Amino acid sequence: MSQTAALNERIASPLGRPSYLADGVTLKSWLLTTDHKRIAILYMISITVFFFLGGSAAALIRYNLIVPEGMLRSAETYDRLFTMHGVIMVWFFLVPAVPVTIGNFVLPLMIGAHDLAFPKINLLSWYLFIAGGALALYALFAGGVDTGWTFYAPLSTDYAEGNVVLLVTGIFVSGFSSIATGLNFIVTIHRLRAPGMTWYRMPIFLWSLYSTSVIMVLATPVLAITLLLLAFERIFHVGVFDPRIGGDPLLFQHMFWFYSHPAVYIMILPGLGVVSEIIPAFSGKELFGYKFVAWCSIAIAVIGFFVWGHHMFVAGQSLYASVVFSMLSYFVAVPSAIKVFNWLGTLHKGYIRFDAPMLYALGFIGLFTMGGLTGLFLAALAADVHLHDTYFVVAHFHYIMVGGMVSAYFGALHYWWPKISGRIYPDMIARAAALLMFLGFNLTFFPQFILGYLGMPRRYHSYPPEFQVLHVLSSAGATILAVAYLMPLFYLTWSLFRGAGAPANPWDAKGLEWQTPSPPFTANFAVTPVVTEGPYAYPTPGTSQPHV
Amino acid sequence: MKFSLAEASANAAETDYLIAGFVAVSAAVLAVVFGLMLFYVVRYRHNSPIDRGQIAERSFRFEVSWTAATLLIFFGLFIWGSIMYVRLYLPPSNALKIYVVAKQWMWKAEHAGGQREIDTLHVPVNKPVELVMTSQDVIHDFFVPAFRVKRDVLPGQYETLWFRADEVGTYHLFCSQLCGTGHAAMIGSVVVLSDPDYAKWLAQNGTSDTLAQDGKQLFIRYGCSGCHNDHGTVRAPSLVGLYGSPVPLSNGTTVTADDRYIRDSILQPRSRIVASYAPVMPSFQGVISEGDLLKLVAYIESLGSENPP
Amino acid sequence: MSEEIAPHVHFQYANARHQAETAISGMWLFLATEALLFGGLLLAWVVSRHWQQSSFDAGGRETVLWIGTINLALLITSSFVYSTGLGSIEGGQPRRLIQCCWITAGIGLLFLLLKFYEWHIDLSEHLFPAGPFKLHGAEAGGARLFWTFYFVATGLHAAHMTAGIGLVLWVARQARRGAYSAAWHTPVEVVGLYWSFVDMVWIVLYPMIYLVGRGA
Amino acid sequence: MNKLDRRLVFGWLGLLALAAIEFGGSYLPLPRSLRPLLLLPALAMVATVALLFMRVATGPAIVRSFAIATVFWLIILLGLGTLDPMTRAVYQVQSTELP
Repeated sequence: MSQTAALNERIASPLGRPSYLADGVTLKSWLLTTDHKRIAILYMISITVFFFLGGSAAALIRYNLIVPEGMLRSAETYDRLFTMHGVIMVWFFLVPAVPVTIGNFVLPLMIGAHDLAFPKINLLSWYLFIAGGALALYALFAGGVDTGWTFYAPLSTDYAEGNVVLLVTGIFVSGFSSIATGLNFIVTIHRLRAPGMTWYRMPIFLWSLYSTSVIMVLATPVLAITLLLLAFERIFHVGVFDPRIGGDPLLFQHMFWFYSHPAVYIMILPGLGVVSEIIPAFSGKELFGYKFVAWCSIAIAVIGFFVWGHHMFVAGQSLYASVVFSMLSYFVAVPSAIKVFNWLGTLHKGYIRFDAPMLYALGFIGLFTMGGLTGLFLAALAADVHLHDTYFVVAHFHYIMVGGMVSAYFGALHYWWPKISGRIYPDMIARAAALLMFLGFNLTFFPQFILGYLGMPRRYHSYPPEFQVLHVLSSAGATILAVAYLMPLFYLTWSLFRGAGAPANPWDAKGLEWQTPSPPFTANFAVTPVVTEGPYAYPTPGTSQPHV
Repeated sequence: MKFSLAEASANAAETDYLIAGFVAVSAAVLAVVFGLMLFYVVRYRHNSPIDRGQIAERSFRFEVSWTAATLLIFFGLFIWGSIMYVRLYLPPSNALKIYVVAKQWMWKAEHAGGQREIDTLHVPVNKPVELVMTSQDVIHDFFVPAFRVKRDVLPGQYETLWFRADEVGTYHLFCSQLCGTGHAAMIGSVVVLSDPDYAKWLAQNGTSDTLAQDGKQLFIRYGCSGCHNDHGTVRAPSLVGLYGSPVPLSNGTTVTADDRYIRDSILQPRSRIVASYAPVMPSFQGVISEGDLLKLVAYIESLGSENPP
Repeated sequence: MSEEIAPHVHFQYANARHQAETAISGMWLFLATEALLFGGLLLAWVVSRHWQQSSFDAGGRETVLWIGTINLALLITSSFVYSTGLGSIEGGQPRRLIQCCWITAGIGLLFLLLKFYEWHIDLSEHLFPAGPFKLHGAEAGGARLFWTFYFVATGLHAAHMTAGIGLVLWVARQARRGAYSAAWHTPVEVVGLYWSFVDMVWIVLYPMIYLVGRGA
Repeated sequence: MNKLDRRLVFGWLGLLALAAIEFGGSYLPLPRSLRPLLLLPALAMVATVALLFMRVATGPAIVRSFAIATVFWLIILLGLGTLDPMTRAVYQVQSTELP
């Protein structure tokens, strides 16, 4: 920022304004707030609750799989556990995670706005999320559902007991929450950018939030109508998916995956954006190939809608459609490869520091690449015939979702924690937690690749004895992973009360959000800032040593 | 504890080579990514004094060529995978047909000779076997890891899966599409027998009469013979030599009478009426069970067909 | 940034036109989600009809054509009337806008009444897909598929219709309170977009439900 | 009756005319597989409503991009969505009565 220091001062000067945290302490001021920062905090708390609920279900699953006949005696309980793990993690943690917590908080700050375009709709989004979550939790705990998070017909419509309709309604309601958030972000990024902030001067995180929102807005309605048809068929025992009257069960899979594959891009794109923020900040160097990375986010969002058929290669889909979807699935991998290349380009000749966010980002690059490459295994038709619905698939999407998305979420949490809470977290413990997570993760999920190749099917409560060693390894890894996830909960909460006060720009990073005090005051900026240069205006190496 | 999976079918080896190809290419890409990352992280850590110098501008072309190269390699693997898939998708015409009915949490197999077995499947070695599968309730999936084949079994329609087992032995059979509580219990074994053993097994387990003979009794019991008989073809078309032959329909199109068409016409006759016949045949949906249906279809096939099995 | 902020302009918009366009683009994006919601239903219609063409159309022939056709004409007219209302407020005549709003809401209500009457006819003829069904034999399966699609589609459309009438009446009430003027009438335009969208949905649903099934 | 009202009235009459064409078209003896062509007049009516009543052409550029994106995504949903059923050769067993 080449503005004069005075202007900087005027932009960020709190002028005695209280920080958004201190601006009203009554419960009403929190529950009826339209301040995007407070809504981000509300979301962060609810996301954390759902994360640990889903995580405990995962722990029970891994506990059950220690012995071939299953530690939990009833397969029914196991089915309900992995359905609960799937539903909570997909719709109540991964889809909302970064966009609603970090995105809500940071987007207006990054574009120099006071708030999102429709603040009331933003609050409505949180209430829809809580309503949907409550409904889903009640359905899952008051009997649960044993169809898996995919709800395939005719199992979900005619043969499964358990409160499918209640759970489906919960997801239906939470779908509107993500539509509201997506709509808010798209209109805000289009309409409320600070003067001078052209599209190419926006940080990459906003590009990825924009493309995530495009998917949220355009894919979620199809999920809504699919769940509506499913509920109709389950209530009236007759519907378009019912093979007995000539309906097509594959129609359900088509409509479900039309949402669910773009949904996995909803989950990963914000992570790609976060890493594109953290890597330049801790390499002290401009992001390599900004335009490439920016347009790759949009490309992932658009091409992500063409490829859903690769979930149905062995499901009875026609030969012609399978080949077409398989080919398209290879094109969707190109933008992700370009992003990884550009991150490496950013590290090249940088001034790399190893703070906790950077460790999470470096872990993300490795694990996301492994997840992406194993996805190409599954996109090949003949390999998918063998590997489909085995633990290979489980390992693939956990590498991307847990290895990629969750470490990006934790990286973002640590990167913007000083800005959000105004406190500094204990650095060494945070780095230890990051490393522990990397190790625990690999021990948990790498054995599952081998299990999958050996033919161990998904969603099995009990399994042939020859798979036991790999399952025990995986369960051991899961315990380490659980510890690595609990550590941040403790030291971040500890930092809220005892952490040192955070300066406005603890990481010497570029970007408008680091212009405001930590934590920022409610209106974000005293005077709307004018943007005169790109988002990563670090001094190019060789010209001048960036101040340390 | 074993790390290798038996390669017990013709396409198993090639599937393993394809997967090995992917592992090799992915390992190379990962080596580059992890290698570069570790190298940069150590060499350019923030307090290392080495000179950073100007960033080389050629990397734009390097990036495009690197991405195009990896895409081409993966595209090669995609084409190889697709060719294999087409071969896996279409069963050879001379395959031995075995009917499989999946039911919530068990597999029922019925051989042409009338042998019936639950949760096991005996097949001859070195001969293509085609499984004609349907489900009575939810979607199941017939998965034999050792053969590297799997196919979802859909209710209300036939799905075919074929393989050529080339190693004698017993292999796991899994259901790999979630089908409810007993999903994990719906496993069995595929037993590959040498030709003499297979013949002996067929003899031992053969019931008194073959599938077709069972079908003949059902053909009479359900009253089909009343209309479809050899001498009069006034009320209903003759079924002799029907199987595999083209059938002209009332709406002008012609279809080949394969087992799907026969099963269809029994369950829902009015949807495809043979040319110049009145739609008088009643529907037998809900009257004839899947098992009996297979026997009737086998009987009609046995009434002399274009290409005898 | 002009300190004098026009009325109703939220503290963060540069001027009224900026906020108006933001609200309109926000509604258009919401209509995109609604379009894909009904788009999913369209896919269900195409695929179900593909598998069961003859029996699907057999179900289609049981629909009450005259009510559907009148409803189509009604909705087109209501969309036209509301647009003239919007035109009149732009010309600064709130009184004429209020009249147009009442006419639009009236037509909408008439549409709903006709629709409920049609449902009554259908239910009395056992055309609801579950339970005892009017058609038997070969056509029953596909007909049940058609009527599942019919009740989900018309139910969803009627729900949107009710919401639309509510919004139009709210606009009428606000206009009577003098909230709108030639300078500022964004909510009128936003509700107009929503109303015309609901009309569009019926325009597409009409041939799918009433016309494609009938014929040779 | 200013210029705007006159355009609206023509639009309205046009829509009713298209509806009449569609209604008449349904009596043509089209073969069953071609009957969905009756949706063409409906698409024309949708375009008219969008252009005239919703003023998609005269609004800000962002509105046009959202409208075009909607049409593009509907084409993806319906196009790729019907790719499999249209090319799937297997016979769908039409069972009729619910057991």
